Amino acid sequence: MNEVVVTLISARTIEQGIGLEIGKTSEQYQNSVSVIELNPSDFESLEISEGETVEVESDYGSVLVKCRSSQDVPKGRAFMPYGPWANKLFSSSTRCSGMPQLKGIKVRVKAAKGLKMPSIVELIDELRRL
Amino acid sequence: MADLIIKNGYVYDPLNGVDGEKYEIHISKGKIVDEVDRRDAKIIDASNMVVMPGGVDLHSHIAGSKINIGRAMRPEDHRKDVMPRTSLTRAGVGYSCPSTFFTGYRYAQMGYTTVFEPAMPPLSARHVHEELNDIPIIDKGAFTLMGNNYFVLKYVKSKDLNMLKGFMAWLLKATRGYAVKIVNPGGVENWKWGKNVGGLDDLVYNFEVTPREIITSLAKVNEELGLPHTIHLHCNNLGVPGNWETTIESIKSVESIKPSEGRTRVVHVVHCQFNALDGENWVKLKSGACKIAKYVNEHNHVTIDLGQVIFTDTTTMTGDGPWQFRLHNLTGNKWVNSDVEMEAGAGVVPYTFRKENPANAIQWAIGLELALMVHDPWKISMTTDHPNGGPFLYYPKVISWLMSRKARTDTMLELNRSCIKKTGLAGIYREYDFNEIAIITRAAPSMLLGLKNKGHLGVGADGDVSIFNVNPTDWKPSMYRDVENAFSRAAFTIKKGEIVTKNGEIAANPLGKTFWVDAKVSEKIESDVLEDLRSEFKRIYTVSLNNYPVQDAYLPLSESVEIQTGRCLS
Amino acid sequence: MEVFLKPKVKPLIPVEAEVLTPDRFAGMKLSEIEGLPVYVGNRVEKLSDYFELEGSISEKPADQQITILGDASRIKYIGYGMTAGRILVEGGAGMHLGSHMSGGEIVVKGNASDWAGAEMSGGLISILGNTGDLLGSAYRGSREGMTGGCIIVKGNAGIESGIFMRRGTIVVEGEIGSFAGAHMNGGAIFIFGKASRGVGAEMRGNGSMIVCFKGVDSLLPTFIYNTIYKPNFMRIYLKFLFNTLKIDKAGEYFETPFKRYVGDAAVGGDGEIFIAET
Amino acid sequence: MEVFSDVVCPFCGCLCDDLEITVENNKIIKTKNSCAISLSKFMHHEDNRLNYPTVDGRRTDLVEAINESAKILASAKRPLIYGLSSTECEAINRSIELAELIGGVIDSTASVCHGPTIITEQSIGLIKSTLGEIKNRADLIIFWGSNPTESHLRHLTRYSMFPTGLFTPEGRKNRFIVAVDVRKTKLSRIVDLFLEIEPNKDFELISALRAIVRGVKIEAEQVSGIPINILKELAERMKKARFGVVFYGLGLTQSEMGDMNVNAAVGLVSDLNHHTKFVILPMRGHFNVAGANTVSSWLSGYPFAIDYSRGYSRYNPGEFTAVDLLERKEADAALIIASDPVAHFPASAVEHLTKIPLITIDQKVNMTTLLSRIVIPAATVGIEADGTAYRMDGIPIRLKKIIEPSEGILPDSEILKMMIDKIRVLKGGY
Repeated sequence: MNEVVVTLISARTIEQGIGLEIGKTSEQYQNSVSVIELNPSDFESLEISEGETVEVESDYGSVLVKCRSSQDVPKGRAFMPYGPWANKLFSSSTRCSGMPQLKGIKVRVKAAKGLKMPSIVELIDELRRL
Repeated sequence: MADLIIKNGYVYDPLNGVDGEKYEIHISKGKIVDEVDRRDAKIIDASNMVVMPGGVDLHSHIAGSKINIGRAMRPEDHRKDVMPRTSLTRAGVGYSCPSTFFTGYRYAQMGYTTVFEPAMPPLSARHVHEELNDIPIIDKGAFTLMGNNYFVLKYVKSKDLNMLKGFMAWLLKATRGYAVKIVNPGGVENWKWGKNVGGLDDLVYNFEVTPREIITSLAKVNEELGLPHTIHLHCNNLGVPGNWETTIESIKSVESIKPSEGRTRVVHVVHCQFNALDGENWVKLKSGACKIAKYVNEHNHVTIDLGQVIFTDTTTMTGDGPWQFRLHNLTGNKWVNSDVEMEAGAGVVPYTFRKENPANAIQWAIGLELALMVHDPWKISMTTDHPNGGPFLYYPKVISWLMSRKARTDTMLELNRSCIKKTGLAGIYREYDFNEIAIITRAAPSMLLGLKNKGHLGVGADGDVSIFNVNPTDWKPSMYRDVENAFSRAAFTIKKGEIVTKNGEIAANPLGKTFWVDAKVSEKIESDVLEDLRSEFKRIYTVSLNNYPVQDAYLPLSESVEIQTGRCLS
Repeated sequence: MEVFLKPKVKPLIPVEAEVLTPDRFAGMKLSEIEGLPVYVGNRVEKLSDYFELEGSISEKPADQQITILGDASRIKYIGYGMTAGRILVEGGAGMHLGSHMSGGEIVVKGNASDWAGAEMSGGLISILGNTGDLLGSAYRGSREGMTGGCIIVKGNAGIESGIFMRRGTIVVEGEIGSFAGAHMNGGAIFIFGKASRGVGAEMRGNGSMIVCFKGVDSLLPTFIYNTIYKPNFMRIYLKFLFNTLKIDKAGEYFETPFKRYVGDAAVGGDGEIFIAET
Repeated sequence: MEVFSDVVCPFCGCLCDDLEITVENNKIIKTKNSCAISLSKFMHHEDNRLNYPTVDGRRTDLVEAINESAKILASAKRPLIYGLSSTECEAINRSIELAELIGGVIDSTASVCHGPTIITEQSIGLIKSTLGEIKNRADLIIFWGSNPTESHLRHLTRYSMFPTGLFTPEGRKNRFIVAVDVRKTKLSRIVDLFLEIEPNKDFELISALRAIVRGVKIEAEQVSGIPINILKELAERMKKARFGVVFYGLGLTQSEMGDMNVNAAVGLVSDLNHHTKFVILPMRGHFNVAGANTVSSWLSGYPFAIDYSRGYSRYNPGEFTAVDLLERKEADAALIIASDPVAHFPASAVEHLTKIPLITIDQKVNMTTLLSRIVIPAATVGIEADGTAYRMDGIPIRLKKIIEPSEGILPDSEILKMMIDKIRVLKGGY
């Protein structure tokens, strides 16, 4: 199966800001943050179409999100808005600073055709089962 | 609250001419009264003790953005002194940048009941007041920074003293400030381009005014307005060897200004030690104290406070941005700079005064020399410019140095002898008595601030009293450690008729009030100023004019001094 | 004389036990030591709630050994501020091991957590396993990190080891995390494993030296290459490590040439980084 | 219908105070001068609200919710209080009093945004100014790892790129603007110089700049993906600026070794003051995250990461920060105020939150409220409650109350006060 290894950056976006002010359980919020953006060349190598689900995996966890291609993202890098989806990929280690590293971690992205992205309610249920 | 009688103590109340007499102090409803009903009164036996009005500190950085930067940037400082919470008191940490509750408790433990924060940037006045509200027990107030304010510079440039007057009145009210503070006039504005001024006649960029013009204009209007305190001046060239000349020149510049009714003074020079340096550079540094003292002795329009140096690790913080940059470069210590748009700046740099550092030793001597060489203690207020010269916790030590030549000598013996020779301290035999201590820590600062009900124990004064466990009749200067101990932990501190500390322990935790000045100007001036503010504010500020003044919510307990100004400028 | 502490439980909330020093124990009765306070969350509990104690107590700290028979990885401040004597931890040790110590010796057979030897001024800490971050460092805000003494780590060390170091010696036989010796202003760090990114960052000088025997992940561009040579003092240092501190690996480098870099130029520093040329 | 002017926006650290909000029948019907996110905040503040307190998912009244919370917090051995940055200062003040009272650990969201900035301020300092100084004077502006076009939407127009000021009469034309980032952004398209650098390589790049500013010759041909000659030009430009500023964001603080990145940036700016005027400002996110650090500093001495377990405050990021406390599974109860750590913490820190009694005070349903044992609804600060907030540059501004909250919904500060009073009773007045 096709897979790319990229450096993931997470950050704020306007859509995420607008969405969270409507509410964390709103469609707008969920849509705004459950996405990964890749450089078109990396995107193409996955052989998927715009908005299709991919599995993103780091050393600390994995998550299913939809995938888009973006000219703004350099090759070998990826972008995700802050939120519960991205946070499944980060380590809680802060190296004695209090701050976990939320930018610049290595992740593997692979196509996950047919798999469904979890909703916020499903993410919560998953946590409840812990 | 029960009435209070303090009996058998030796009372020092210089404003009322009481010098160690044994008589009773009666307090009812928070005020000193002639006599209360003995049957219902709580009686404090102050036998063999000193009774004084509650201490008044007119210059101590206790609240606002600067001290808070100091707190935030110096976690290592707080480890030295901690106060766990009790059922009565909140937790706190010291040392040079103490937390707010800690500040209130420690001042009260030393018998202080009134303290003024001397540098409030108008734009962050709300911050100052929020912190003042979290300083328990003591009464307090804050001085508004004006010496580098855009509107001040503009009106000084246009020589429109009416507008200046209106603006000063407006700004004091908008910030709920108590006095006009000037820090390195012009120099802080120039610092916003990375520069400074070197003397009274340097030009301020873009405004074409000089520090001299700023000082004299503000002083003149200050007196015209009849503000309770004179201008509170941090001179140019602070910390620069040879700066005594600038200091005297600054004081001279306001010599001819007519003081407000009932007083002779028109300027208070703050932490004078830092501005009394003689010599061409740090290596050739010597004391300029005698020159300053000579001038102060010969003139009645100036008062000073000490800015006494303590040998310890402390944190320097001033509104003088360029000086703090200089200090950062001298020491290599960490440096926070914080410029405030249109009006002020600030810098914070940790600093350790060391006995083995020749310059520090000379600075230490200068503070004491000033106090001892100025003949009239009414011209002196005791400060360490907390925390610049050292934390206020060391006031008892300063008292012991002033009261005991032996205390001074014991410290001098630990210093480099050649340094002491660059000062006149070793040749000074004067020793303060309890009355003079009461003057420089209570009566004088309170008088200089125009606080009618503070600093004395006459009928009608606030019921703020401190009682120290030292017997003045058999105390000798050689026993300086006793006096240091006594003033470190007051036997009793009484605030507004309530016992707030007993044997150095906190006994009650009331909230003190905040003083501010409500100076009225004519409606015409007021509306002219407002119109000018409206036309300029949006272009140059990032906060709207309506959101700028401090709202009443920030002064839950306050006392405004209302001033009607009769005199007009011609 | 030796006193043995056998851990009773593995605490969920870390136990702050700065009482675990020969200084505190010396001259006390065993029953008194059992009653010494430890801080667990917001409660004050007794040392005996967490350890079974037996053994003998000396009059002077210098004659006292404290041996913890097991894992103490949730016990903080072991050896805090100690001036003399010896502590042996058979298992791991929690945060702040030997912080502010000025004398004596601590040996940890397992791993030690973060801030081991922080702001220490004297004595010897040997950690046979790995250690966490900020080894021999300054606490946040302080610019006086380690001011004396010696720390030896047989395993790996974490990030910002020796930050704001002023004097003393740190030896790491394994790998070391990024920004080792940042803000260093005196002292020496020997790294026998691979050094990571940022080694010596903002190093000021004052004789400070970092020696990397297995190369550096990426040396900062602000360390300026100077020369390659076999410094005499390095030989003396290595002999000291080999003979006195029993660092066997030091023996492999007696004849090795070193590349010398000076920096950190970003702060106008004249500290030295030596990288073994093997 | 009533129009409120000079309303302060309680969303981001810009704390814009020129909004006009139109209210009719206690409902907001229009906003003026709002950015897109601010608009969303004001117009949707009633969406997805928590309407009543719950205990174990069961609807209850405020008193019971407070009593239950008090029981949990008063008996906890290692309680954690977290959040604070999206409420006003009185509530922050109360939170710290509460932490003191229960001997807990208290931390704000600052630890996961500009904690590294604070750590740097403590190690080498910070050279800052208020935003008006930038508007009035700056002729060189560098955005480093920060992107106001997504996070601080009016920053460019009010404070940095476009406004005219006292000594910047031509606004944008008086300024040279640089952006440094690891990807292209809306900002990167409107600046004069964009440097696209390698992720996690900020420190090296800034160090090189510092060395160049000092006149040291760097041997490398490129650093962090940027050719050395471009760095030389930038260094020259910085030295020659009349008034320069670096605005930096989470691109520095949340990358690998954020504290060292900020350290380098502040060091660079400090050095530049030997040549000209230069300042550096963190782009603080939440509207009162600066307030959380400010209030906490004056009460406890420390800006974040505080432990009151010994009755007085102690400080140690990494030890007393929320993520670390949860990662080490230390906390045995948590009170979350105006924050959503379940959505914003890495997964393994979140895991422990699901295992301990969790109490949340918030306005809206969020991931944390959905997992909390006790949920207490609160009024929206800056809309339904007033109070102080500190702008990203430390300027305190008073937030306005423009409409009444629903009946029975109290501001955070009052809820916290009730909790404190109850816990005092439970502790026998101590």
